[in-house]
Amino acid sequence: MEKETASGESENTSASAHHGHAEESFRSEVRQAIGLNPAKCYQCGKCSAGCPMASEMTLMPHEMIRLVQLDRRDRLMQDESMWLCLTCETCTARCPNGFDPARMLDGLREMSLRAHGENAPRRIQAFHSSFLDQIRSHGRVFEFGLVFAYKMRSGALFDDVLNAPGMYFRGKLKLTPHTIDGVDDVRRIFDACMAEEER
Amino acid sequence: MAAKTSTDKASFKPRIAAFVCNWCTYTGADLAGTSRLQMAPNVRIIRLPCTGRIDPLFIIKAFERGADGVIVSGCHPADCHYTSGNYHARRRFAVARDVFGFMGIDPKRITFSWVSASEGGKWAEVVNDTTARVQELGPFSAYREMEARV
Amino acid sequence: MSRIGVFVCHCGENIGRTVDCAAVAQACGELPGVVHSIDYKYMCSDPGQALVKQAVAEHKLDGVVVAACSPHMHEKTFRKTVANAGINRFLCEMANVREHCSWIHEDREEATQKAIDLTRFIVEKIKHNVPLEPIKIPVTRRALVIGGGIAGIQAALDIADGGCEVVLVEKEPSIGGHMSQLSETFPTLDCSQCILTPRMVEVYQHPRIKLMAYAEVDKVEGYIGNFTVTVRQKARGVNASLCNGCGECQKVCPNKKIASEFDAGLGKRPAIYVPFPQAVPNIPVIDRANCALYKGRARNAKKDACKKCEEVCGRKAIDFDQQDTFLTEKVGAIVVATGYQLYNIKKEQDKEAISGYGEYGYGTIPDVIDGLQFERLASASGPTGGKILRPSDGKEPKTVVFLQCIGSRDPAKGIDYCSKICCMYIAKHTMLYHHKVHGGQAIVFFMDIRAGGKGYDEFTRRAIEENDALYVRGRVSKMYRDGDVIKVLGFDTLSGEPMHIDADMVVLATAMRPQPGIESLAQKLSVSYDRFGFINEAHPKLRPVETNTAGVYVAGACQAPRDIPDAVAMASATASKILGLFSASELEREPLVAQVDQGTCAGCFHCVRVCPYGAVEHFEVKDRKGNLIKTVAQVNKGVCQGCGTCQANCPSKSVELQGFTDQQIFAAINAF
Amino acid sequence: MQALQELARKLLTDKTANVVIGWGQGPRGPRPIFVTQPEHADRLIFDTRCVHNLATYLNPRRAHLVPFVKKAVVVKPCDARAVAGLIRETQVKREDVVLIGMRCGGVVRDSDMDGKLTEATVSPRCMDCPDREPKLADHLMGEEASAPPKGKGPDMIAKLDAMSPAERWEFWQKELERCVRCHACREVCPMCFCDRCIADKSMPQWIESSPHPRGNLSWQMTRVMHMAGRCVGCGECTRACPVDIPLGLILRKMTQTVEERFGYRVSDDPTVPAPMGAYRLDDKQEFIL
Amino acid sequence: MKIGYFPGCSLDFSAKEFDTSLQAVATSAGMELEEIKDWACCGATSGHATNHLLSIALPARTLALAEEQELERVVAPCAACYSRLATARHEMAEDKKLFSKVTGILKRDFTNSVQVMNIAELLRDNLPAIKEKVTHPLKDLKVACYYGCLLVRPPKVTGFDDTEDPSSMEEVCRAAGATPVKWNKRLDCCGGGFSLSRTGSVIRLGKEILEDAQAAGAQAVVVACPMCHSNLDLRQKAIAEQTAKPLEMPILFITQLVGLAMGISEQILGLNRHFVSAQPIIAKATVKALPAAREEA
Repeated sequence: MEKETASGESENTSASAHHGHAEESFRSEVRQAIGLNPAKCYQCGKCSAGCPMASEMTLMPHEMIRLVQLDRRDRLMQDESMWLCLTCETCTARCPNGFDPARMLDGLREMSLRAHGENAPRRIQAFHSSFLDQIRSHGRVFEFGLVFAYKMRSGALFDDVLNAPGMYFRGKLKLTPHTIDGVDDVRRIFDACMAEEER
Repeated sequence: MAAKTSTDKASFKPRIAAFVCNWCTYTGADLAGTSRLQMAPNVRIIRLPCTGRIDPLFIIKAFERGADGVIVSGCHPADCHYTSGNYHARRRFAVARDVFGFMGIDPKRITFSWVSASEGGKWAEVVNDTTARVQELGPFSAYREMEARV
Repeated sequence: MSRIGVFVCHCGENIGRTVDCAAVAQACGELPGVVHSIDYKYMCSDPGQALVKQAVAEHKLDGVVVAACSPHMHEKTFRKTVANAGINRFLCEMANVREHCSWIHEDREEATQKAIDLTRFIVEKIKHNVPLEPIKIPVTRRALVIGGGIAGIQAALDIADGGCEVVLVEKEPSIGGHMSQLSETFPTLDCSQCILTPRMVEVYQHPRIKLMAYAEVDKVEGYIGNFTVTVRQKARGVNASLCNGCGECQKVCPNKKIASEFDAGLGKRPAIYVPFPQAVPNIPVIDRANCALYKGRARNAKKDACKKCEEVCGRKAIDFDQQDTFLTEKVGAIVVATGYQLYNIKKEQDKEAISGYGEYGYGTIPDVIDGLQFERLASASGPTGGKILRPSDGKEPKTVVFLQCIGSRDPAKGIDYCSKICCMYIAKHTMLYHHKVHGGQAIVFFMDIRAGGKGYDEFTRRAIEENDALYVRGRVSKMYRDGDVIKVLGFDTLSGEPMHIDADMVVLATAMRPQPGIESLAQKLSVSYDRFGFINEAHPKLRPVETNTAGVYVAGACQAPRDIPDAVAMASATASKILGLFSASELEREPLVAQVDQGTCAGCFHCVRVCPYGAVEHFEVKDRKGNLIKTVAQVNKGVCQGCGTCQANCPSKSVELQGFTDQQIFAAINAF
Repeated sequence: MQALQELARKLLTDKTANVVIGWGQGPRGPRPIFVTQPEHADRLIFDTRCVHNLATYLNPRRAHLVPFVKKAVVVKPCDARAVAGLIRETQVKREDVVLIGMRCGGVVRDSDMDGKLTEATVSPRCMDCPDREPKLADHLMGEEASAPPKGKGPDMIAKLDAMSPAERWEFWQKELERCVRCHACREVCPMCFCDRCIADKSMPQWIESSPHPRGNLSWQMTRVMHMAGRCVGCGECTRACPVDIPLGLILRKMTQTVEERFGYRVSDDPTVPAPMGAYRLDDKQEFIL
Repeated sequence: MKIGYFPGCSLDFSAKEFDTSLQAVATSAGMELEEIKDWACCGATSGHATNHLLSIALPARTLALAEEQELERVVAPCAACYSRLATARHEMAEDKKLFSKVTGILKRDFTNSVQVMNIAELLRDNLPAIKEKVTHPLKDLKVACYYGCLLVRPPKVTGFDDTEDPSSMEEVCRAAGATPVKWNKRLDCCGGGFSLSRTGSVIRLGKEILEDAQAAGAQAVVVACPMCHSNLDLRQKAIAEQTAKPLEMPILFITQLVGLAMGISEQILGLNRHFVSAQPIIAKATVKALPAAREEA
């Protein structure tokens, strides 16, 4: 069984070539970028046991950390599971060994974006981009604009249409954006952070 | 005091005396050896049973005898082989450090550290850091210049 | 001292590769006082040692400096060599040019210079060495054992059988410890009480064992071979010499609703009680916190509320006015065998660093029990007569979930270590459960199965293969009560499947922790303990049952989590150490102790304040007529361990630590 | 003053004390006197010029006073702190001394000055002194005293602290090169009671005995270390120094360190344990790697 | 003492009723809230899911603004905003390098000295003042206090209450006269930021939570987060499609519940803005017509 998986996956050869070169391995890259030691995870699975999204993930939280430990970058980065994290922090709160799985997944998503990874589900990525665009252009999130932009990006044009009139009626959607005075300040922060992360 | 040129500084080889306890730091230094951790060759260890035995006079005498820096090191709190020698030493050195500093001995020339028997790596760091720091400060020529003053 | 020999060792290539040993020997040969200086390939080899011996004789050496490895490695060797050559072994010292020089430097010139310096320091130091003779101390051939669990029982029996007297102090009313609570024992599944009770009786009847149950160590003074221990005998409220253990008092006691400690809270006992029928000694105690008479007296009630036990006692053994008494015992060695308690998952903890399990309800969910409670359920002498019935409603649980590593291997809760015995006893529990509850399913959540030990792995495999225990690899994230069941949210990391189980009962394998109060006992004994409170052994490998205070030994779970075979082995080891110690009427100690110059001592007694061992005493100097001249410090050589803290604190330098005198250190620094 | 004399007379008459150590008029202001006869009790005086710390005469090193056994001493608050120190270090038995405490609002710098207390004349030792009367006393006399005038001049400790180590070194070298190693600082100190001072020890000789800057520096550093947590702040060493080395400065610095780190202020209660020779598990150790 | 107020984007509009009810309750109980001028979005999940530095820098700007207004404490009613602000504060306090990087980006004098509070913490800390103003105790009203994730997790960032066994919301509800029920899902996640992008997950999680609350006998669920609110309220219709019968579980902001007990009008509290009607609660709470004076609150 083990043998089957080993021969079945092409990246294994390249990945195992990394073993023994801790300086340039994926796990050391992750450690460098995120500031967490992946070896700290002793694979008890408590994170996966408590994860509200585990039933929808193809890779469980502890498995994602395991793949980091094994330097299986490709296998991990091709999978969408990391994008299903709700950042509810249950894993981190309960981790017996003081690891921070939630932060690790945050960092992995960031690494995936930087590498222009394709693993993010379109809708989730669309949502994040739309959300950040809102902040960038107004300093705050303008919800109607967010929903509109998100729908354009995600292609989920007809979801939730039924709720829109209800929201509008209850005064829950505003049609015009408010832009803060310090929006330039915010944009500068955006640019600086993007530039810093690129380095 | 004579201004030192950069070549002076580079050719200057600090001489550093280390007063260490037998049980933790001396053994930690042994471990650094068995682990072949390379470190600066400037430190000379003098072994005492415990930091509790280390008298501030030792530090004064080492400087008098031409040391450019001094390391004092022993067991971490709660790990003292003799249960409390290091706690007494800690108070003693806290006062000595202030008094010596007040009289003009740069506290940067004296390193106090806790290095356990398992911390060979930490010992190497203490040695290298202290050597680098003293190298930066230059020779402790003040004592030698005292002769000229009289 | 003026005739010093220097012996520079190459240690094969180890030193010679980076240090020019010949140059070191030559440089040292030029030092004043050095009459002989050579280098050799392997100084510690037989020919090397012969060279030293030969040189001592030939050159009439009165000091030998060996520049080689760490003194921790070969100081003993070379001191023995010079002793064989006829000079005092304290006239030999080592310069560490291997660990502290050749192994950590590459530059040959620098390393050689450093080796010369290090050797020169020692040459200068040794000029002030003096011959020292070992210290002889008389020995009281009698031992104190603290704790009457299986470790304490074993140690006491072994020492007593070896011909020496033993005082066994147990804080509970009976000896037996946690082992007496167990149902069966792994990996043989023999009945715990069946193997323990005979040993308890043996202790009771042994002519050389003085058993003090319901007693605690109050004070310890003295030193190896010569301890004086004060023991507090707690008041039982029952005159032990009159009581015949008939048990009538327990029957008439009106308050029978007190949670039984022996049954881990699952059973009840009266206010006057023996913990269990096989108790040794079989003498009841009155639980004053729960007895109506004492409660009334505490409220200053005019009349005693109840004296039923006194009325029924035919031997007139009940003594309500009995007070704690203090007894002094002289012993030569002490065994600490205070055992363990179990971690609990409650919100309130006795240590700040330790926290409970909120995700498992902080101990508020009914039918979540710990390992000792399961032992009582499974025990024929237990509250259910050996039937596995859950505490809340007495139903037989059809699904029991066992969780391993609760509070152990869990740094987030404050305990990092592996509790060691849980893997085994949980496997045993699943077997007992399988035998007793037909159709029941045991599910074990584990991280690793640690079954190192004779017959241990076979045992856990048997639980899995033949007793149908389902082992699930993973920790449980959350547990809560839902109606009649306990929802257990776990995950099997082997299959990647969530494991959401409706359990009828949950057993937590909670971590072993040292007994409460261990720190204060350790302080009385001057032994050190780790941050969890476990007693530190003198060396983790080579001196596992000694402590850093000479004459104090450690056995069983107060040193680290231990199972019964470990605890017994340690106990026998302490006994063997102690019998060895007691084999001579005097013992010898390294003479590296402090010595006071009474002529210059001003009697400020700073030394008394700093001495970690209480080794410095007041001494009255008198003239011939007996008039007091002055009071000065004096070091008790038996107690002094040679740390030298007194010397550093002595303003007039009137106390000297032998082997590290001011003269010696001064000379070494002066050579800088 | 009358009350003091009467008390002394009484103590000597009923043999409560065999000697009263106090101040009497000398050729250049008050000086220590030892009254052994009741009829001489009227020689005792007390005013702001009584600067000496008489506790030094309880010190067993003063062999000529040892035979008196029961001694009465007139003490200011700083003197009382020294007596407490001597009791704490078992040099004096409490029951052997009768302490006549004097309320004190400060003294002048030296006994040969006129006794007027001003900003210019007040002794530096009195500036930080919080005590207006000794608590360790069997008898208390004198008028309620107000706080001494604040002295003038820069805060030398702060000034030195602000310097670089090299500048501090220069400062002390300039001061210490005057030292003639007369050891007056030691002789006058009530807390220096060793039979054989470390400075006089020759095997080994940690501290060079000739007046050389090297030994001078070692001597002062060692002296201050020995005074850690013990110095009562009476300033006698500074007053006694024939070449005016500001010895009190180092001691004040050390006292500050001891107070900041160990929360200890030297006390005239002999039952308060001294800070050196004691420790707390959580003593600050920020300077230790 | 003045408390800084960071409403966050949701309270700015879609959860306006959280804002109005909080303002009304605060005024009534004598808490002085001062809005941080020109605050920007905290970055929310999208920030920290994609750019760590940004997820610290955006909240840091807000905290810096609060410092400029000389505020010592800031309350962020939205649990997500609270989490972002508190996390930023915590990480910068722990990691000096990060702190200096952020101050470099902000180009403001910033010492990271502002305390961050959430709404449950604020109300709990002001319980005596609130109790004093309760005029219409919500007797017999059984409520399920829903903490969700970010109020109490992760413990090293939040720390105002027990992570696994919190009690502050229950204490506040009890002060309002209501009876908190014991239930099991009060710490489970509602699906948070996936409201738009992964609605299916939100519905699944919401269903589990609401069913558990109902089984425990709750008549309403009390929340302290606009995202939780929208996921449980707005999505309830979709959830109901998967249940045997409609849940009809009113979802109240904790400030609305306290407001009701204080006799503040339902218009001000914005109870009409919910998808699932809170009328049964209001009726049960026997809150009658309210005096006009309250309207000004």
